[in-house]
Amino acid sequence: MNAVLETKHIFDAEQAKKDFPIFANNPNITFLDSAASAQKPQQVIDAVNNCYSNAYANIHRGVYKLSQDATAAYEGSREKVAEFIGANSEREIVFTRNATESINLIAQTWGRQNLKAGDAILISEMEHHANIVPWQMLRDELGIDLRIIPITDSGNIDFDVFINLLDEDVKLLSITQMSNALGTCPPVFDMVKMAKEKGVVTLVDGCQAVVHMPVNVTELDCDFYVFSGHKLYGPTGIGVLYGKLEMLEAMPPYQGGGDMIRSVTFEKTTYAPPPAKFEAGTPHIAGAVGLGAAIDYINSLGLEAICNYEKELFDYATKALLAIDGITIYGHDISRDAIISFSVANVHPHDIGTILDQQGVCVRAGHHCAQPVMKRLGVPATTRMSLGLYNTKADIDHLVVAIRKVQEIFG
Amino acid sequence: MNAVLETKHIFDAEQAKKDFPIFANNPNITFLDSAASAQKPQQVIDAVNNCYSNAYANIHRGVYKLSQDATAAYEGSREKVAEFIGANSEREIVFTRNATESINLIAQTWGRQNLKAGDAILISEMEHHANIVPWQMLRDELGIDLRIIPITDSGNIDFDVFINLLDEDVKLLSITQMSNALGTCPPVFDMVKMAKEKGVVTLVDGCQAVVHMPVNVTELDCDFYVFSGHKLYGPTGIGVLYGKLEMLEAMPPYQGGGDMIRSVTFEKTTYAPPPAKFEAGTPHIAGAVGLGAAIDYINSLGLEAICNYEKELFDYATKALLAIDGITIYGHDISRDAIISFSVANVHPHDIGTILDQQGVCVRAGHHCAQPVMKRLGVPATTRMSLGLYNTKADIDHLVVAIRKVQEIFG
Amino acid sequence: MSDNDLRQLYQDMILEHARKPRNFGEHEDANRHAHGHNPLCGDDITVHAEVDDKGIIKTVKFEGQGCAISTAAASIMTGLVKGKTLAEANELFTNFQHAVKDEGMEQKLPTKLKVFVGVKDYPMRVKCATLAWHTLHAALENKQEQVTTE
Amino acid sequence: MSDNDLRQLYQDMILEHARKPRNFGEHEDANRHAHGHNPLCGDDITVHAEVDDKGIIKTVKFEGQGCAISTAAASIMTGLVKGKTLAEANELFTNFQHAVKDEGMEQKLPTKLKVFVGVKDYPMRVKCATLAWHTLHAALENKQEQVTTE
Ligand SMILES: Cc1ncc(COP(=O)(O)O)c(C=O)c1O
Ligand SMILES: Cc1ncc(COP(=O)(O)O)c(C=O)c1O
Repeated sequence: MNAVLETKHIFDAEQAKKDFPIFANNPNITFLDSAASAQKPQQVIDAVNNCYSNAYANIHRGVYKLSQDATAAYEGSREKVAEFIGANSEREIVFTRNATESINLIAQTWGRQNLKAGDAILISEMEHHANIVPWQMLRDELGIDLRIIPITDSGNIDFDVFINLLDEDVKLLSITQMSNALGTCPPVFDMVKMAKEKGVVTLVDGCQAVVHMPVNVTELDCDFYVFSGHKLYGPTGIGVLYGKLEMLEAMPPYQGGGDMIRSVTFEKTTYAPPPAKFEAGTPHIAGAVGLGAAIDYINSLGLEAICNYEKELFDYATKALLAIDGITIYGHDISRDAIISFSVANVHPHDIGTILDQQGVCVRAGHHCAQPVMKRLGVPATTRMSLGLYNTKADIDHLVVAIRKVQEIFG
Repeated sequence: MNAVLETKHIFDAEQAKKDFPIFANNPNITFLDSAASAQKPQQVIDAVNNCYSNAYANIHRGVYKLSQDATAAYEGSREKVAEFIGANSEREIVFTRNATESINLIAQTWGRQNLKAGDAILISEMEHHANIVPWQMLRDELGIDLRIIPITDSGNIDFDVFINLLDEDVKLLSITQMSNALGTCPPVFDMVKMAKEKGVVTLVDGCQAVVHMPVNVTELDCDFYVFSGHKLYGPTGIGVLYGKLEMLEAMPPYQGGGDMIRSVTFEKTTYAPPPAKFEAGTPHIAGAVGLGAAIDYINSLGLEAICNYEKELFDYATKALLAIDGITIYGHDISRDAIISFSVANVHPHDIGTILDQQGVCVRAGHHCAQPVMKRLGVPATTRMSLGLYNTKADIDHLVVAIRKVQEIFG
Repeated sequence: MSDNDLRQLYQDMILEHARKPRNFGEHEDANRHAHGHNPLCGDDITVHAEVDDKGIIKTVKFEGQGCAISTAAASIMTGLVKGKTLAEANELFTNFQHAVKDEGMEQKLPTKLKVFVGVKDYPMRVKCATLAWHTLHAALENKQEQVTTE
Repeated sequence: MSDNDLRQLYQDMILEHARKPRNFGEHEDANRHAHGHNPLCGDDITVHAEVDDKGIIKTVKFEGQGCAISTAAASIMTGLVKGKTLAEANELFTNFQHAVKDEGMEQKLPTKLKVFVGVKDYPMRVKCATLAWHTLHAALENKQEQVTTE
């Protein structure tokens, strides 16, 4: 996935940064927390704004033009998402609140329908809580087994153990494409391939990956793929669940209500086909429209160009941080990208976070919703910097200066 | 609830209408479909915009200032919602996607925890699909009974039958405070009171009511209250579940993931207290902030003043429609407000909807996600006009002229 | 908005067929049947067709309730497909579907179907115009499942 | 940002106590214990107190790991509450809580606690400054449940 790609666009981060009003409004801020949530370009903000100001109405059920225009905008975004991740059809795209909901939806529909006591689900030690807790809840309900692929010292999954764990009891492999805590990227292509050979259903958590590499779910051939709009420069409250059409068709509905039904009587209710079956109630219309605008924005800059640029910046940041005495970077697997988790000797990550903030540098300090990774590293928390397309070398330089100040204070 | 209230503000709809950019951008449109979703004032659009442009970051877990400001805005909205509906504490307010999700959440957490085969849930014949389908799904899973309070010819619930149905098997009463299909308002105060005397848990669907009357959940004394932000002039993708604190505390979590946990290991996960327990993953930050702005906006105009104005306009509309030959209004219970469902002799509602749209009048034609009400009325669909605070007598006059044109065409 | 624009969709022929639908009712000799439903507006239609052993459509009748567009579409359809082969009927259906969705596709249509091209501007109403045709298609293919136009 | 501002929160006294916490370790004579946890940053603390039968706090010690703010707060706390009655300790806690949350409430505080009022600007860090105090409070009340600062 990270092979050098032919760059059609020249990407200019300084220029792109001007599209993000947050930086004009906070000129002294260096934002290095995009893995938690990305900032929004004016194009996305305008799309949301236009949705409410020009052609807003509830969708799907209105015969009048405002409603039909809003419906077209909402469904148009579904097509954009499908194209962006290489789905075969927009009917394979379900809009959710966020990746967390996408995973819960799969657990509660596909999971409860297909799993029984004795079956196993395989996840890794580097999953985000969103890809742990839903399966624990299902485990406790159904009496299934939750198996954990351990991570190596270099911060990627232990492939040999993975192969051993992938036996006939395993019914689902649910794995992240990029660790949000370490930035390492498990070999999902190979893992999905091996799982499918054994008839195992596969779910890929693309929250981080979809932002930093071209994704094609059809080539990847996973059954499910999930991500959140807010990390892809889109609005909050909108997430994506991709599912192969035959999977979505066979699944029972998730939430019940308006829009997901074909007909309702008190005796019997029949459900609409996917994706409507999984989108009960009035959806986040403006959120979907904004996500479509975010994808348009990325396409206009060229995803490959962005990725190449980010990779270069990532290497620059790695070198710059390693040049500071007393800094430890967690995970050194070559697959790493966009995210660096580190510690500064004798300073707690929370103190680092605060002192960096005082200097205008926004990083995350904590467990990054991946407590098992922290446990594996033997630390209560780490400091994490993560890149967005608007970051520049100046931001990294600022981070370095700010870290030196931390060391000076704690001297 | 509809008693004449002392009006502190003089409400000027013409003036208020100017706050809604959709009308400036579509000057020829008469929007009479607010029951499906309301238009948004500039104040709400600006709040969403500001959230993204000035102080955006993921919330709760960030130590840096941008994140803390975003957190404060998000949690501040929770306080505004709590105050708006008279909750005792903002901890009783859970943010969801919409009312549909709020009801599903209750069904899947409280419902699955507390109901068993033989128990009964009591709903009415005038419920929105959102308050039918989740209970049917639960019925089919648990083998419980779903009892229906019939509606009378005048379009309100049959109170005598309600009393009969409320026996010791009933564990939950889930009832709308205002029918979205007919505009009639069941006597929820009395119903909740009687239910509570029998130890029955109560859920009130306030989707329509919260827009058109002052609501105080503490006085109403229901256990749960739900509504959608988008009908209250707020953004899409944000809904509210109010639950009494002791109810929320006793309930198991809904979705699993980040933010709803206290600590995660693979063996055991402990959950955060409410409301965080029910808000897994990155929430719809801008949506909550926008809903807070919608509430500020309503408060600045004065909810009571708006309600009085709408009541007057509703009476005007009823008279104007009844003056047209061949029009039938469905439901004539005196509790009616804000919504009028009608038919025009010999013209199908869909044809009415289209011809009104051609004249710039937006109304809804269909089953309004209340197919059982349509069945009860013996019609496949109705035409529905519904009021928002920006509507004026001129809108009603426009509707009347447009309906006469329908009759002329179908002559 | 001028009367003219308003009449673009609700042309006299549509209104006339909606008021007095042709070939409406039961059909004793029919050997193909299908049931169609548009859940959004409640349109509900049953199509009965008599097809002889050479594959010629002898007669088509319909029952049910619907809006003016769907009723007129059904009524006009029953007249048009009479005497056609299955292949000819399907071609007509395909051309009609294109014409009510995309710009400039109406040349191939018989005059009687051209009156429906106004629905192009009303995506929700396209379903009304095509419900009878979808249902006829299902009847001719002997499909058992109910047709819906979601 | 000037060094001065930066030093507002991380004053020398805080840094000094964080580096060399006082009263750190086990406590054999303690008769009150509690465990506190801040799940957001992983701060984890156990407080041991020895309270005599007149209700006087003889000694307090603490164990665990945390950031500079929470460690310094625990260290300074153990010194301040020594010899105080339960009521006095609780009053100190209450005053401290107000002072780190609201503007202008620091007058009543002993100098040693005033160094923490800088956390007011960092709501997430208020939890760090008060974790030890919450845990002491629980120990004195003999609460069994683990304290958390969510
Ligand atoms: C009474 C009532 N309940 C529930 C709903 C469902 O609301 P939403 O689609 O926002 O979830 C509606 C909205 O149509 C409604 O009017
Ligand atoms: C790898 C990964 N999975 C899942 C999530 C959960 O995303 P959200 O909070 O948007 O549901 C995140 C975000 O933090 C993530 O990085």
